[in-house]
Amino acid sequence: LEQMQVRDSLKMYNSLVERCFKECVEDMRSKALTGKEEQCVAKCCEKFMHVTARVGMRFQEFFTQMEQQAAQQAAAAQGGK
Amino acid sequence: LEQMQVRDSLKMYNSLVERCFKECVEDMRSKALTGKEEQCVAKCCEKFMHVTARVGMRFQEFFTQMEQQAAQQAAAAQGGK
Amino acid sequence: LEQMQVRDSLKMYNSLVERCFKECVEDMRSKALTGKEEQCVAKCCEKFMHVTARVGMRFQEFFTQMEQQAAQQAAAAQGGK
Amino acid sequence: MPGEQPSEAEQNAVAAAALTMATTELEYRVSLLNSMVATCHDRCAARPYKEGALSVGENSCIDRCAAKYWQVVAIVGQLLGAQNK
Amino acid sequence: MPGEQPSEAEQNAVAAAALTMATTELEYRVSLLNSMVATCHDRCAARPYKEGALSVGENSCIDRCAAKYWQVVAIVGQLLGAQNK
Amino acid sequence: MPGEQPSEAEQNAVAAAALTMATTELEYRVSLLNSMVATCHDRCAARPYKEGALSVGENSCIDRCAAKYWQVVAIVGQLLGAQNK
Repeated sequence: LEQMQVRDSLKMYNSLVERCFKECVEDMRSKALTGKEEQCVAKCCEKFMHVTARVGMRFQEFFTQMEQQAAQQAAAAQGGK
Repeated sequence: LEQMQVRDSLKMYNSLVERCFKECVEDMRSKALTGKEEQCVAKCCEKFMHVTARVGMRFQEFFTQMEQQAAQQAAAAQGGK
Repeated sequence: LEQMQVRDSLKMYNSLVERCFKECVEDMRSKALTGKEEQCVAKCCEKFMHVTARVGMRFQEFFTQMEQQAAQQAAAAQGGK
Repeated sequence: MPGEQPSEAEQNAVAAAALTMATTELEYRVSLLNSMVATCHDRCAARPYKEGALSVGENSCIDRCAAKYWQVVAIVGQLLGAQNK
Repeated sequence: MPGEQPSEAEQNAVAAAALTMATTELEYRVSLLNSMVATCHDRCAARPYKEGALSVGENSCIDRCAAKYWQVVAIVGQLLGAQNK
Repeated sequence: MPGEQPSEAEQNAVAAAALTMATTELEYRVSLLNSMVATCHDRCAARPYKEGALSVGENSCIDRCAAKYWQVVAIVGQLLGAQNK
């Protein structure tokens, strides 16, 4: 299970690199990132982490709510017997 | 093996959700899907299941044919001995 | 581990097919690839293998260099004791 | 027979099956979360990236995006479920 | 030595290797089918989606898409095979 | 206690953990290589494909693409690492 977590975070790392490269690196005429590209990559990455945090929060809320509803329905079904 | 099937169908479920969201959900100014978006998602999903069925049929035919050819070639090779 | 290699190469095979289909196959009015499409697929595939070889070379260089640096730093740390 | 204890082997098999199911469920949630994050980032992060923090507009866009995503999950789930019966 | 029976351990190893190969082959087919479905849906499903069912035109588009997909599989397979030798 | 030998079970556990780590590391490198190849192919391979070989221009484009890719890997790694602390 811990192994799975490490794997997931490496996968996320890879996909974040790919995304920010694609969104930020524009020209292939130099071997080094331009200042603009570098800043774009940093902001892309930060922004993505913030989106992850926010979506994760909503995600958690949703599943918590769903489990509460399931528990209430189970309780109601028991009470109805 | 059964475990693999469950995993594949969950993966397919996820990718179908992502596809139909991307193709159908247009504006982010409301919290609820519009009627148009909702219909689009339903049709996108149905259409995709029909495409899956049709491609799956062709896929099955192809592999059956390939295996028959392999069997015939094996028989011919045996006969040639 | 060998199993992993087989799986990786089949995955690469699949993604190469998908890429070259998308880049080369243009019209769906015939059941057979046109000569132009066929040539495009062959070149797409060859080109991709060359890109893979070149990127792989740079990749190897990079990791070799990184490991050398790590070894030097370890040696320097030992020497500083 | 009621009241009889399951053997140790049976208990182990049940525990293994439960662990497998929990792992599959977890994988599913992780992959769902990842698609939601990627999709809502695509839709809501303002380009070109001016800063790393989220603006008020981006935050509410993400909340709506997540809400709509759940609705799509529900519709697709219903249709796939209907087909499987 | 001909006629000699393989030991039980050898038989188990052979069976395990066969299962592994079959699993890999199955995974390959599932992933090939998934790419075909996704690609042919992209190419052939008429947008905007007016109905869930496939029209005659969509159906024949899918058949041609699948036929062409197999040809690409064959060409790429040949070229990759040639390189590996 | 210094000088004491670890038991066989302990040695096996350490070996298994090392193998798991090595496998994960390898998977990570393979997937990183695959994204680099796909991204640099997208960026550098001239379309329409006129020949299978790489031109001089394509080769140097790939070298620069790989160099820039490593820099992005480093920046993202640093920012993710900083956040985890």
